Amino acid sequence: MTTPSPPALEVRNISLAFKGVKAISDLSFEVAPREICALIGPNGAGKSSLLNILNGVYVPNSGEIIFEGEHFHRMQPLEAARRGIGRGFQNNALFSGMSVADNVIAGLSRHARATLLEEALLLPRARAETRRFRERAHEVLGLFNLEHHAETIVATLPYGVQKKVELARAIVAAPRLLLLDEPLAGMNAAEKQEIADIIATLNRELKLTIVLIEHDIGIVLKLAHHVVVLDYGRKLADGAPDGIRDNPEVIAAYLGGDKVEIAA
Amino acid sequence: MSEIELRLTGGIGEGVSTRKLTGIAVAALVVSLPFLATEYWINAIIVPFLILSLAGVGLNLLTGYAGQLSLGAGAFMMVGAYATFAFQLRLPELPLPFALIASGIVAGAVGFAFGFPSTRIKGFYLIVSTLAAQFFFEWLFLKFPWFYNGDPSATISLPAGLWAFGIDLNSPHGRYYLTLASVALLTWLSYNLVRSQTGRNWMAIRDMDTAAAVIGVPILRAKLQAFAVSSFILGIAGALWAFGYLGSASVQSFGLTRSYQILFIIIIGGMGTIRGAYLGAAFVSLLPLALDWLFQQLLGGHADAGLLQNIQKVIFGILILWFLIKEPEGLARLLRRQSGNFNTRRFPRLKIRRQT
Amino acid sequence: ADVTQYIPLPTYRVGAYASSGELWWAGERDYFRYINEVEGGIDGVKLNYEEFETEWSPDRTVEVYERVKAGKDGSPIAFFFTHGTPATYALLEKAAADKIPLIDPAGGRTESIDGRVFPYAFPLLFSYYSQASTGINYIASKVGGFEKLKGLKIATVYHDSAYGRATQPAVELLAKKYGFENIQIPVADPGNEQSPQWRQIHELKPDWVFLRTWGVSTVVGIKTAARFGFPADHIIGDVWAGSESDVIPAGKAAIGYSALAPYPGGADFEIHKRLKKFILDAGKSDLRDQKYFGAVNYNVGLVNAALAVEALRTGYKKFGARPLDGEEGRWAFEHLTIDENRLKEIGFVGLLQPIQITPLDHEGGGAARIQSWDGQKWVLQTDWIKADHEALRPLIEQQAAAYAKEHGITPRTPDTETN
Amino acid sequence: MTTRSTSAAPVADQGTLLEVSNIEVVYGGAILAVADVSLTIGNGEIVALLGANGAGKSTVLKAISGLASADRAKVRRGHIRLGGEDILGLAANKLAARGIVHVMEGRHVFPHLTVKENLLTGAFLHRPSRKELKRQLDDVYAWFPRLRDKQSTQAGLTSGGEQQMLAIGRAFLTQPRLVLLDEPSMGLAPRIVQEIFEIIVRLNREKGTAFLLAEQNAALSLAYARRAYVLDTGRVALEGPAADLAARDDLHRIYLGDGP
Amino acid sequence: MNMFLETLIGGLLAGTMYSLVAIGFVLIYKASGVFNYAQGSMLLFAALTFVSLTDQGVPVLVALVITIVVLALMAVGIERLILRPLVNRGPMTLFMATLGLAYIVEGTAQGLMGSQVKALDLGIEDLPIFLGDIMISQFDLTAAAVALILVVALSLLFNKTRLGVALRGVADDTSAALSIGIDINRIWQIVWTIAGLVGLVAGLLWGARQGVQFSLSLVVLKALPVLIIGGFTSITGAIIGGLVVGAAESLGETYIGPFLGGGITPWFAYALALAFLFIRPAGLFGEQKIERV
Ligand SMILES: Nc1ncnc2c1ncn2[C@@H]1O[C@H](COP(=O)(O)OP(=O)(O)OP(=O)(O)O)[C@@H](O)[C@H]1O
Ligand SMILES: Nc1ncnc2c1ncn2[C@@H]1O[C@H](COP(=O)(O)OP(=O)(O)OP(=O)(O)O)[C@@H](O)[C@H]1O
Ligand SMILES: [Mg+2]
Ligand SMILES: [Mg+2]
Repeated sequence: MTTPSPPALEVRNISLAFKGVKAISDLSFEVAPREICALIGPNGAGKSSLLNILNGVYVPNSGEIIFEGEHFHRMQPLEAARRGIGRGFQNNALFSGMSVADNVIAGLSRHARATLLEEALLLPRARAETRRFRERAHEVLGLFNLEHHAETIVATLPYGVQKKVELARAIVAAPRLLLLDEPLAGMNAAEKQEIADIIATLNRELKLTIVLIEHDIGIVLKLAHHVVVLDYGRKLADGAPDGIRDNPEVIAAYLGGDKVEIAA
Repeated sequence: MSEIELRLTGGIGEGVSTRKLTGIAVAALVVSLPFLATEYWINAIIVPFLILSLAGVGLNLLTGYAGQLSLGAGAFMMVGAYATFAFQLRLPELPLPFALIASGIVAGAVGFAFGFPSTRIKGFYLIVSTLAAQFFFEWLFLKFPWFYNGDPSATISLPAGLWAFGIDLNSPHGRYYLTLASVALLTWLSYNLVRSQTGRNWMAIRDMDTAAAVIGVPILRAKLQAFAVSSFILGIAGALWAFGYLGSASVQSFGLTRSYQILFIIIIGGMGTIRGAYLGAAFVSLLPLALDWLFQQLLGGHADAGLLQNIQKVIFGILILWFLIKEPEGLARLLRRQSGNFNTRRFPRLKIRRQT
Repeated sequence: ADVTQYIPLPTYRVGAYASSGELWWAGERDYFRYINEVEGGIDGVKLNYEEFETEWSPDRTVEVYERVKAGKDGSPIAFFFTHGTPATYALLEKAAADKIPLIDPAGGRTESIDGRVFPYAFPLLFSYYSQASTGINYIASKVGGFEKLKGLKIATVYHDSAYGRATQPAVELLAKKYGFENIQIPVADPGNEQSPQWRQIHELKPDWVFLRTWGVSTVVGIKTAARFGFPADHIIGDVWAGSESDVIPAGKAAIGYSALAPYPGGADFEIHKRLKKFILDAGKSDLRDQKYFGAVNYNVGLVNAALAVEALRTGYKKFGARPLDGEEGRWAFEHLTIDENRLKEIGFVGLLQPIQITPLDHEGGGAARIQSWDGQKWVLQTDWIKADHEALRPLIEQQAAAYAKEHGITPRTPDTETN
Repeated sequence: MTTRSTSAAPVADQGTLLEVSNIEVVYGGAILAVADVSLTIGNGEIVALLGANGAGKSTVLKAISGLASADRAKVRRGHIRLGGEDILGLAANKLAARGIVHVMEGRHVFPHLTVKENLLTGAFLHRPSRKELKRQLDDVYAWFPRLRDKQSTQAGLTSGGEQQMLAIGRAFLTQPRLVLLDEPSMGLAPRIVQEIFEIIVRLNREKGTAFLLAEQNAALSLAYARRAYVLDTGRVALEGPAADLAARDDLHRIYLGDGP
Repeated sequence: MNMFLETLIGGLLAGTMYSLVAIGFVLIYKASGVFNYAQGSMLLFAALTFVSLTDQGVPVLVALVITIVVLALMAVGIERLILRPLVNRGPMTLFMATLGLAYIVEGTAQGLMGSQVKALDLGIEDLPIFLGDIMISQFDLTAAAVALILVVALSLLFNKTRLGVALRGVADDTSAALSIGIDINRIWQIVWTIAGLVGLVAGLLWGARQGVQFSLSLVVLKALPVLIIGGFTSITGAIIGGLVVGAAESLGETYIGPFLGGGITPWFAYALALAFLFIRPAGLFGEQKIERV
């Protein structure tokens, strides 16, 4: 699904090092609007770091990011959120002491307009906003069949459910670019399928551009329109899913040479 | 495709009407309290309890909700008290309620300023900022006579006593209602705030600030808001403590032990709950009295008084530990559990079924 | 049952000030017990005293006050010992409204000496201004007269608190009067590191140092002085820097250090003989360790208790031997007189100065002896040295008048009041 | 779907190593997570523990390893025996000394220690000599070369997969008799997952180490395990030889929701 | 200039007295992640035990041994009754628990041994010695030497021994430590005992300076800015922080104090610490908080 229109996101010559150790070296690739781009690669290849650069948690040593035509040398987390970049994390980064609904509503922060005083005094605008946010959150929770967990404190939920909550939080504010770090990890096959379906739906219906990291190659190949393979911070391969599985370099670095099928 | 079905065991939503009834009963009791309790109870127990609860609510916003550890509650209370004194002394036309609000704003501004380091410093290191506030204001309000109007003992007391719109509030009843009104109002505001988006922002920062930033929570603003609002409430609590309870105050009334006391209130009561502040305050105000009473009853005046005091102190320490061990989430949680409906039961859980 | 007079005692047996509190209340209780058990009470009225721990916190003292102000077991309270200047301040207006006298010997609010404005506050015995003045008078006697004060440098090293600063107006006044140079050096609480202060002393080379610290800041002050070579015998400690616990830990550095003693140390006074016989030897003392019998802080307790007992006695004479209420208590204190004769009768000669309190003068004494530390014990150097009341009185009246104005109080005119 | 069950036939000696009978586990005195679970692990056996999200797999492992108490959970009923001896209530570190090591879900490396120091903490248990220590470390580095590169990085800063390798390597260094592995494949690249399972099999063959694997990836763990238990809402719903279970597709349908 | 040097040197030396208190604190923080408010009370308790024994005529060495045994018992008790039941709880809870502990220790210490001030003479002559014109306190010099020895010994313990590595692991993640067989209980007992001993040393030196009594427990307030500047987790940081705070306080009181009316030491150190933290948010030597997403 390559379109002639300009890319939604372009990563240009990005390099990142920690205390002199290179995590990403001179990486460039493009993500077309409305495509699902999968980032795969061995552990420590720099995938999460790249997402962190894209929404401003890490500052690259060099290179630039072009998002919807605008150039950034560095992103600020808040700025990224404001521009519609949503994010799900590798280790669940939920607000563990809050309820599921509150977690999701927190994702709407940048749309909040009511002032502190209005909120404290329960003035109409604050009340309306609360109502709107709550409705929106329930809508999204509905998508994940999580309504009944709305008032549960997330820390007491099983890991798999937490993952879904996190996804819900990432999309509640209707982002234009969604960055997902291993959204399917720790789930069983059925759940993986369910989430994959949701991701596909989001991509299709909401016309969301998605960059995701995932190790379950079976699902990745079904879900993604475009795969970028990283190894030691370098781009190993970049292209349509079909070619990836048989790419010898990818097999050597990532998939493993054995014929054993890992995924169901 | 797949359908996810939820199975809920254990009732939620029972007893709403009983809760409403209890609420009304409590409200009635609270309003008519002065006519039921002795003057001693009002002056020496209920009024300070209410003020400590308010201070607990204030600190809870910052520490319990926004996760910013503060050992400077006393400092912000102090600012509130001294500001009220200054307003009443130098702007006598300003009615007391407005003076209180203005002092709260002054305290809030000070909290805002001392909150700035929180944008860089986290965790236990942050106590340096609030401790700096604590010691700085103790020094400031003692050093410069302007703050205490040159009084030789460096204490402050309201020149005209407590008056609001021509009503004399100096009697125990007057002070009770003044305190009650302020405390109830501010608690209500706090309650609204923590359930608003701002409150959610605070909790998000508390639970994981990097993630919060990434999903669009304005970290900087929310933290500073937490400092300001918390100090606003603490400031008013301080003013009430000075003039509604003690009658006059000096920096000692708001020393480090006060800060610890308030922190203690929210931890024992329950971090991140408004109710917890009240329960914690009740605990710290009543326990020493109860122990005192118990010892008087058990031993009369016959044992070595110094030893008894030390034993009391040990018992107090043991009780603190016992509570912490028994219920990490504080009295608020403990009580909820005792009141049934929370016993061994399964949490709502998922079951996945596949349609045939 | 006995007729009893209820006496609540806010105490501090634990916390930062416990070391003085423990002895203090031992003395106070021992004396009350002596009155009750040996003398059968005051004119037959037994004293019912009860302790309340406050850790010296004014807030908790206020709480105690609220708890006890209505009295107990049918006895009202005739007065309330605050046992702490901050507590006195916190209660000043409440007590005036409740008509309960606040008693705070050798502390309290200095201008409340003026009983016309402060009918219910009694900074008995030795106010802060008197403390300053007595110290200066002693220095004058050491240097050979008031004229010699001119040009001297007198430094006050003070605990940076309301207590520490309370003497400043008086010293300033006296500096003007006698022409000495007034140097004020603050020590921040708790004062366990004072090198900068004493290095300053070392540089400024004052002739005398008036040490107005308390708690550890006294010990550390004396030690640091020695380290910087400032002679201990040119340091005069204030009342609250003059007990054994202030000098023993300082070791050799404290030898020669002297202090104002409205409550002299020692166990050789007549009253000690009586107490030894009837209380200590009978195993009824509140002291845990008898070696502290006659310690300064123990004697503080004795003297304070005696003041209360004598005031009650005065009151019973007028109102009859029955529990007094606050208003009667005020009358009693305002007419308390303890002359040499009476001192002899109660066994306090040398330990307590002669006292005469009037509605115009709620202090009533204003003198102290000087004692100095010889490494083992306090040795009394002088008889009672009086403060310069004439010089101080106008300052006090002026401040009292300002207070009256600020609080809208019309001063009483006690002369016309019928007793 | 091709599965390989050939490599998964380690010969277990007779004798039971671990026996869990009828345990009930409650969190914080209030939340019932495991209602009634019994299972056994033979000496040198690889056993899989399956179940949907929240079925109680992790909780069972924590109950066995003694780490439940660190999460304010309590085993309220039942017994756990190691080699016939009751070990319920023993502290986790004592159990580690007896050979039970638990690789927890969510990695749990020591973030401020370097990768190497993390490994050392595992090796200290048996107080090896300096030379022995080095040999053991080299073993781990041979399994996970990535860790050698990262030796002196603080573990908290390494990538998710690196942390997972570290946690597993550290656990193996305690020279366990029984390893409780909670979601070992999570977040690992397919090649590494394969390698880990190869290592498991090797350790099992060479040293007779027994394994209890809690895995979401049923196909994978059934391929390597000898027997398996399936948990459903805190109870054992099914048990049997891994191969049999793998063959039953109603298992997938009912309890795991696996695709056909 | 001499005045300046003297002030500076005096301050530096005095600062090592603060370090002594801070070290005990660092130990505990490093090994159990507990912000130990009770360090001051433990210091009081240790010194009071020792002095009460010698006051009773117990020979110094015997008193020392008994005190050490008492401290070890206390450490075992703390581990059993507080740390063990509170394992894996948040840092705030543990902090509050140490507040409770402080009450217990203070109450016990004073209840058993009375609250009278006890003199303590360590036999260190406190007459100044002169380096040219500059006056230096012998006492402070001794204290500085003691602090230095402690720092070296404890740094070796932490960085060079197996126990040290294990200890740091325990503070990071108790569950993980347990899972691989680290006996956290024993480790805590050892660490709290060592912290008690460090407290004893600090308590004796401070006690010799100001008498052994309740206010000894307040010296922690001096140690806090030291810790903050040095970092909660660094022994070396504790000593350097102490030097910085000591020097700054001394110079500040002498050269800045007079412009502000004096008595600025209580907050000056904190203000300084704040400035330091702006530059390095985890103190000069402290470990940065690790948070990866
Ligand atoms: N620390 C905890 N506090 C409270 N409840 C918990 C805690 N840990 C787990 N639970 C609850 O116990 C039940 C079992 O959880 P457990 O983690 O054992 O499941 P699991 O089978 O390992 O699931 P997953 O596949 O998601 O890891 C769940 O309902 C969960 O909500
Ligand atoms: N904050 C940091 N400080 C130091 N090193 C870091 C930091 N973040 C990442 N690294 C290093 O950069 C490399 C890339 O890490 P990253 O988390 O991006 O890997 P990844 O591709 O996401 O791996 P995985 O699939 O295991 O999650 C790793 O070797 C890691 O150790
Ligand atoms: Mg990653
Ligand atoms: Mg699990």
